[in-house]
Amino acid sequence: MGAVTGYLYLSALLFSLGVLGVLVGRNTIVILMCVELMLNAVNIAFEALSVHFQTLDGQIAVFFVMSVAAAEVAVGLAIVITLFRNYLSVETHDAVTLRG
Amino acid sequence: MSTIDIIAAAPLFCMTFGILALLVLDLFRIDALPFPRLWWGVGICGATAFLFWPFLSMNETAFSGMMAVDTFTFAFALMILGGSAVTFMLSDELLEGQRVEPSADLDLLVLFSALGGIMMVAATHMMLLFVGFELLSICVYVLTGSARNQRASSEGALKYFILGAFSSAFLLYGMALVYGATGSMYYSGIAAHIGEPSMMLLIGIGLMIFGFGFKVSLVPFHFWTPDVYQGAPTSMSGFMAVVVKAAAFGAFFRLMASGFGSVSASWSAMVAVLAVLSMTIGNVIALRQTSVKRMLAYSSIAHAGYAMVGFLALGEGGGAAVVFYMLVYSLMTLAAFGVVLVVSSGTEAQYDQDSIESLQGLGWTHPLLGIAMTVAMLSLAGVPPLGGFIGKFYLFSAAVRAGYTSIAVVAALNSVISLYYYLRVVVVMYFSGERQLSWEPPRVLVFGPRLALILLTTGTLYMGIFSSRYYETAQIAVRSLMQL
Amino acid sequence: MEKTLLLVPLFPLVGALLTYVISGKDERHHRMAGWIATFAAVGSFILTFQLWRALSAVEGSVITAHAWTWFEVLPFKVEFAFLFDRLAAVMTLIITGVGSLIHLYAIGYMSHDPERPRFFAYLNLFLFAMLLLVLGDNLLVMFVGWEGVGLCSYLLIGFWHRDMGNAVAGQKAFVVNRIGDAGFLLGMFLLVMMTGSLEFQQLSQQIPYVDPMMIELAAILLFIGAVGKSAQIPLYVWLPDAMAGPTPVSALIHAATMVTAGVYMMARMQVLYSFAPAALSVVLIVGTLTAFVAATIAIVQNDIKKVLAYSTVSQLGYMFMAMGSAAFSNGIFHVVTHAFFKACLFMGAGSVIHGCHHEQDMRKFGGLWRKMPLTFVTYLISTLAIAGFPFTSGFFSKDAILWTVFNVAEDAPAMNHTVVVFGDIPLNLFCWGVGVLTALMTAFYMTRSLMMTFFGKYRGHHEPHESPMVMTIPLMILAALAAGFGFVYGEAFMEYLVGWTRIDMQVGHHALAEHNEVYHTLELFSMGVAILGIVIGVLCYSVCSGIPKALVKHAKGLHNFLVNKWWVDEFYQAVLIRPLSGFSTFLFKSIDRVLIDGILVNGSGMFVEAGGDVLRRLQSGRTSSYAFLMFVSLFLLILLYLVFMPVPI
Amino acid sequence: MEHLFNLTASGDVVLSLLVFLPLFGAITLFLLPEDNDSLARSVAMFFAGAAFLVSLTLLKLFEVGTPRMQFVEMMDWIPSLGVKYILGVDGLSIWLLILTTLLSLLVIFASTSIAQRLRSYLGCLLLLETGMLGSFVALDGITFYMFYELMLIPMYFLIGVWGGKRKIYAALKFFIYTALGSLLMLVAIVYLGLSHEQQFGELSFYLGDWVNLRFGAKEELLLFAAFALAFSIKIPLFPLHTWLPDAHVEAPTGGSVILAGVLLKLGIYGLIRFAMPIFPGAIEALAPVFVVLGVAGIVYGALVAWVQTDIKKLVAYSSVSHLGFCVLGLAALNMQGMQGSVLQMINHGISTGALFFLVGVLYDRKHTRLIADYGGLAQKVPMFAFVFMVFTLSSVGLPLTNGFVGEFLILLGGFQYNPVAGAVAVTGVVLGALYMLSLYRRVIFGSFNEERNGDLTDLNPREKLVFAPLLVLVFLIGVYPQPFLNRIEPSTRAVLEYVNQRNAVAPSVVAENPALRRTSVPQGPESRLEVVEN
Repeated sequence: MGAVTGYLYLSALLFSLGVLGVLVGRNTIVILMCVELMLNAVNIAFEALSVHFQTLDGQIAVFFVMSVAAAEVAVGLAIVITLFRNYLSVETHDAVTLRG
Repeated sequence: MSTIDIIAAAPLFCMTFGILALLVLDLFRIDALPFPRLWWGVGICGATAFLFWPFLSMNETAFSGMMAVDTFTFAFALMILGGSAVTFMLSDELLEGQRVEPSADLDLLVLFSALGGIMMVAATHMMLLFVGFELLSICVYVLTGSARNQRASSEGALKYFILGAFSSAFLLYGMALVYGATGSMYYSGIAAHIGEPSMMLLIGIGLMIFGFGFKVSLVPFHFWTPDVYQGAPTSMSGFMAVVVKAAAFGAFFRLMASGFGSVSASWSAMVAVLAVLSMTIGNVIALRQTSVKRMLAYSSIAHAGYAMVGFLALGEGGGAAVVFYMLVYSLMTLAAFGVVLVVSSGTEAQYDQDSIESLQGLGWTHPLLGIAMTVAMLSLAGVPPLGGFIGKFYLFSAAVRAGYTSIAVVAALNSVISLYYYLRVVVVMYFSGERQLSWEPPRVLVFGPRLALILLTTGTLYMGIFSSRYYETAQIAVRSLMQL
Repeated sequence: MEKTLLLVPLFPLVGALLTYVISGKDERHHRMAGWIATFAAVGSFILTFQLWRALSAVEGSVITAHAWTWFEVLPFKVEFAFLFDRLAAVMTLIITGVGSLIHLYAIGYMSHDPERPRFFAYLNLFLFAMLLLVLGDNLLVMFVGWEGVGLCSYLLIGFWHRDMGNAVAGQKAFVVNRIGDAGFLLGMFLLVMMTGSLEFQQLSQQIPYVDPMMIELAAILLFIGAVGKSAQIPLYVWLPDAMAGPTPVSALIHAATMVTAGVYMMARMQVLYSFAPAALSVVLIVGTLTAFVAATIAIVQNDIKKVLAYSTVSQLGYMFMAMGSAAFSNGIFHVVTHAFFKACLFMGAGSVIHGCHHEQDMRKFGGLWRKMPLTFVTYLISTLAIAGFPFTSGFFSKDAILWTVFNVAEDAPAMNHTVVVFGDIPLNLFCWGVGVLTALMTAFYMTRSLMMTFFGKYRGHHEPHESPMVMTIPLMILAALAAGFGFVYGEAFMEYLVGWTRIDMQVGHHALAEHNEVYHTLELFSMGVAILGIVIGVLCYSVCSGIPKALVKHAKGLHNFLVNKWWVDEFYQAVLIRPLSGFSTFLFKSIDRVLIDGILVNGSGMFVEAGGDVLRRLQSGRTSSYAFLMFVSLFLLILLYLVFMPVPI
Repeated sequence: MEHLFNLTASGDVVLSLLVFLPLFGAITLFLLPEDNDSLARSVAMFFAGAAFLVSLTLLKLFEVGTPRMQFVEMMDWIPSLGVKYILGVDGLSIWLLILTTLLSLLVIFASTSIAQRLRSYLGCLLLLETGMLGSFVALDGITFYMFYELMLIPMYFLIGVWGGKRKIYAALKFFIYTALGSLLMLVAIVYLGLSHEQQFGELSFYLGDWVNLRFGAKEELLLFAAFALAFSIKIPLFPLHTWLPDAHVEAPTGGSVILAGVLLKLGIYGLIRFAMPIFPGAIEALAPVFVVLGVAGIVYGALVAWVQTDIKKLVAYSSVSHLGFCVLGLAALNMQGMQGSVLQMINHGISTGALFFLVGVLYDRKHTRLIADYGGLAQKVPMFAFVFMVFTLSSVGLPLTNGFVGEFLILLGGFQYNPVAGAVAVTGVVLGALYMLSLYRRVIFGSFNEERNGDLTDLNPREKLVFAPLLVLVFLIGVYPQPFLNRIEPSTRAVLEYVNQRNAVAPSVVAENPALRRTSVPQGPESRLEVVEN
């Protein structure tokens, strides 16, 4: 595989960092950013693989991912706002009325 | 654009234009129009479904192999559209009771997510799958939070959103790994290049299973389900439990069967574990619930587990069983959510007034609601001669044929556990006498919910007795899938 | 003749139905009930008489009638068929004859009872069942009658059901009988298994070829049935309690007919028993013990009916002694004579009770011979008969039994190997000795009852009166038979029966021919015993009335022991009923409710629910913990999967 | 046996008519106005009566002396899975059909005591009737299962809606207990269908095809266990009986009558119809277990019944004892036992059904079922006492009542199978007398409490009409059971001979060499009798 392996490891590292951020983060905004990090880590993998396979699929995928990520963030922020209106907080630990 | 592309595009365009038309009409205050706005949604679903009809007897791909035009797509598209239409009917005049401001936005979101679902199901390319997946998900996040001033609704939306984004990132990473292992994003390409399964491929498959497992709420990826179902407005919970799940199952099955079918030996053990965990844990926790919606959420987890049994027997039996099971599951689950919706809305009640006690005496005060709920509960429990039983029968057959008799036994034992909480609903409705409620459910049902409940209930019964034709269609659908 | 035979049991059945239908009607109809029932009984008697004539006309003939095939599960088949031979003829004549008299008597006895149609219906139903029992062509039809008489006995004992005590007594009778019936059933099963049939004809042909051990077992099992029905040790406890029923019932069922069914059954199955020497020894021992034990209890009873009841048990013991000695015809002879004198005694007692306004305690009687002369005379005659006073019928039958017991070892060599030896005394001699002792006691306690009832001063409160003619006429007829039957017909009767029996060991007669002298000595001896008993009785309860009192005083323990009937009821209560009831409660409360239902059924439900409660904890509501759990699960799943399914990287 | 199941459709639809008449009745009732009780009852009576007449016609047309299925109907139902709609009736089921239609009719006729929601009550009964009738005539595994489970729902409602104080507990327990068994049976049914595909290349759930299946020993035992568990719970076989007392006590009179009269029979029926011919090896291997449990049930049920204080509970436990007899007869695997077992099912339906009716009569008037609350009733209600006596005796198994013949044959069969088992079972006869008579005594005899029960009234004409046919049957079967046995016999004989024939040849050998199957000689416990007789 050669050169591509390094990029894949980088992608895996970034992805893991993103996961870690989601797992430890309390602030929804931070979590959102970590999710973005995860998506972008995947983008690196797509890029690298696309180059490796000499096909365009990976490149195109990145565009889709980026646009989807943007939509996701937009909706996510809206949801955070409604949460804030109801709970006066953006910490996930405060919204725990539904459980059991 | 070839003919096939036109056929494939027609329903999607129909839907998109319908949505756009609705958007435009909303600007001109369509409340003044002769039909209630919700019926427009039903109309769009109907028209789209009509345009899907050619798919029934076709088995091809459109858009350079990115989208399947086959019976499988047809079957799931119809389920999705039907589910959406019923969601519209059930919401008729009942939205306000759920503290949702009726607006065209909601209808649009429902239709968009249906569109996303259809794309997922039809996709034979991972990127199309991803786009459909996200279209569906993002719309549903919003729908969950549509009761904006309700804490539960926004909390549910938040949980769903965070966990959903988290899991779809895994799905995406899985796609990347699969792409890396096979060099293709087409299902057919993946199947062609899969060869000996490598570590990369397997991890990729595992991550994709995680992504889909989240969407269809398999244990241990189910944690969002009860909270979100309970938090969302009831009509949206029903929509999620049925349309989202059906779409996810359809896409999941297509991917596993036509993409990873040839290495099924390497992932079936994982699926078996998930199936057993889902049904057992779903049922066991459902036993202790007092909120009907939450109970139905756990029950939907358990049913996802049952349906997963079909994945173990990928051949005709299993696939057809999954398709058929999703069909009856949709019917009975929508009926159950429909009754809860009618009972808990249209009143000055609390937002989440859906404790089991709220159904007390319902069978006698509202016979239609009582019968609909009873049929739904018994069918969910798998009691003949209702659809749920036949669905389980097909699933068990598939499992036994594939040599998973022990899993069929586990499923049977789980059905016994599930009987307890399903029957408890019947107990409350019929056996506990009538109680003077602090609030009155609507005396006269409006047309939409009434029609929906009647359709769903007769459908459940009908599927129990005359299932054969539908099962055969499902068989054809799956056969086409395997040849792809 | 076949149709006549079918009609014999039909008469009382129709009578029963008719009288039962009447029971709902008014008083005028009620009066008819007794007569209808009596008519049915008499009609049956007349038909039987005709049949008997026809039977006697041809030597060695039998009359059979086939009603219908009851049920068949091939190759096993049961016919509802009747058989009328000499043995059946004797029994049927007794049943319908004595039965008719008792019916007649009951018209008077029950004249004040508002529910008498029901009474007569039961009484007729009893006749029907009893006739089925003796006329049945196979063991199963016999069993129908066997259970049927049990039912009627139950119904009649509890006839005055307002008093729970009576109902309890009826139930006790039924249940105890059922214990015997269970043995009877098992005996039948064994026979079916061995021979494939229950028909008497078939059985007698097959039995010689069957494994002797099985024969012994079947014989014992059937005997258990007889023990229940004929109130032998250890199942005799129901009979004394059965005296709770109206007195005609005691006379008909618990003296003359039903209780002798066991004896009849053994006579009917004599082929079986003649191949079962060990079983016969058991019968002999049981009969002897019963005769003795019951007699000891009878001595201290004060209730006139209880005295008679224990005396019945004791006399039944004699019959079984005969059966145990394989002297089947002797046993039947005693059945017949016993039917006469015991029915007469019971009805006499009933007459006294009736005359004294339902008082039964002999201590409240006395001097009644003046007030009730007819009753007195008949009672006296019957007492003499049962005591074995020379030349009364009881003397002949009892003497014949004792003689056969005395001779059994010699006359039935087949039985030698089973004869148990007590020290140096062979079993049969021991039994004979006990039998003689019992005869002495019998004479004594019967005289005691006679003396306490009819002599001395009247100790009651009500003014006694003689009973009406419907009651005294049967008494007189029976008394006459009790007195004269043995002397007039004894020889002829025995020959008649012996002619019937094919494998009868003919013990008595065989011995009679060879040991004439011994026989006469023994005859004299038993005469002496009887007279001795009577004399002691007379003395104790007239001149030397201090003796019984002194005895009671000095042997208080023994007296208590006897008054309480050897503590047998209490023994059963403590050893059987109470533990069983405790065990049942234990089964219900501990096994059923707690173990099966509580722990296994509801417990597993609770286990699942507890599991639900535990798993719910995972659903904490915290988004980050959800994400964490999902991730860890995914990690674990993939890890497990890679460990268990190693793939090339 | 195989040839018995080579069915051809008779062209009659009489069985379908019989099965679905009550269902039409239920639907018609549903369309009626809710509060018109007398109309509802007339409609229900009409449909139940029509079903009864159809069943009588069936009996009249029924050909005696052949073990073949009659009035066969055959249709594809789910062709893709080989599920067919096959109905047929033979000697095993014909009397059970009559019993079902008769008891249903009587229960509906006696429904006057139902104060609330009569229409729904009658609807449930009719639905239940369809389920029961369907179960007795279905010959396809899935069809059978459908009807078998269909019975649960209306029964669940009967107990839950019109039941007593602990009705919810009892209803849930009834449903879940029985469903536990039947769901496992469903897996076994599916397994059988697929085994047929494996062995013969075609999916089939038809019983007649299933008898051709051959399994390994362990496989057969497991499959049999699934069937046996379902049916044993239904019977109910000790120690799986604890749902029964609760269900009986809480159910309304009609529910109890149907439950005891018909539903429990399905356990025994299922064992004979399905388990025996499909798993002859397993049933023979496990017969000792069934004998032991049957005998244990006889004694246990009787002892526990004896210490009950509630009349209904007592009768319920007596059912455990009586059904123990049926199991014993069946497991004895000889003709006497089998015949007795099938006859005893009918007998138990009549006598126990009637006993529950009688308890209902008391309960309607005094609203208590405690024995201690009664006593001395003979003085006040003589007709009731008489009827009670007859059915008590029938339950006790007195000769010339229906109870005797069945019990005798069963005990005879059991004794032949194993004398010790027979001997222990015979104690049931004694204990039966003990508990039934002590019940009768405590309720009917003794002193009458005028203050408490002074307002009791004797049977009214409607109740007399209910008891009349049952009384007639008690004596008819008791005195002349031959017409009943005649019709049952060919079928039981065919099953038994088939089982013996299959067991005479080792199963594995049979699977390899089908020709061997025909040459085997029937041999079994019942041939012992013939040998002795000759």
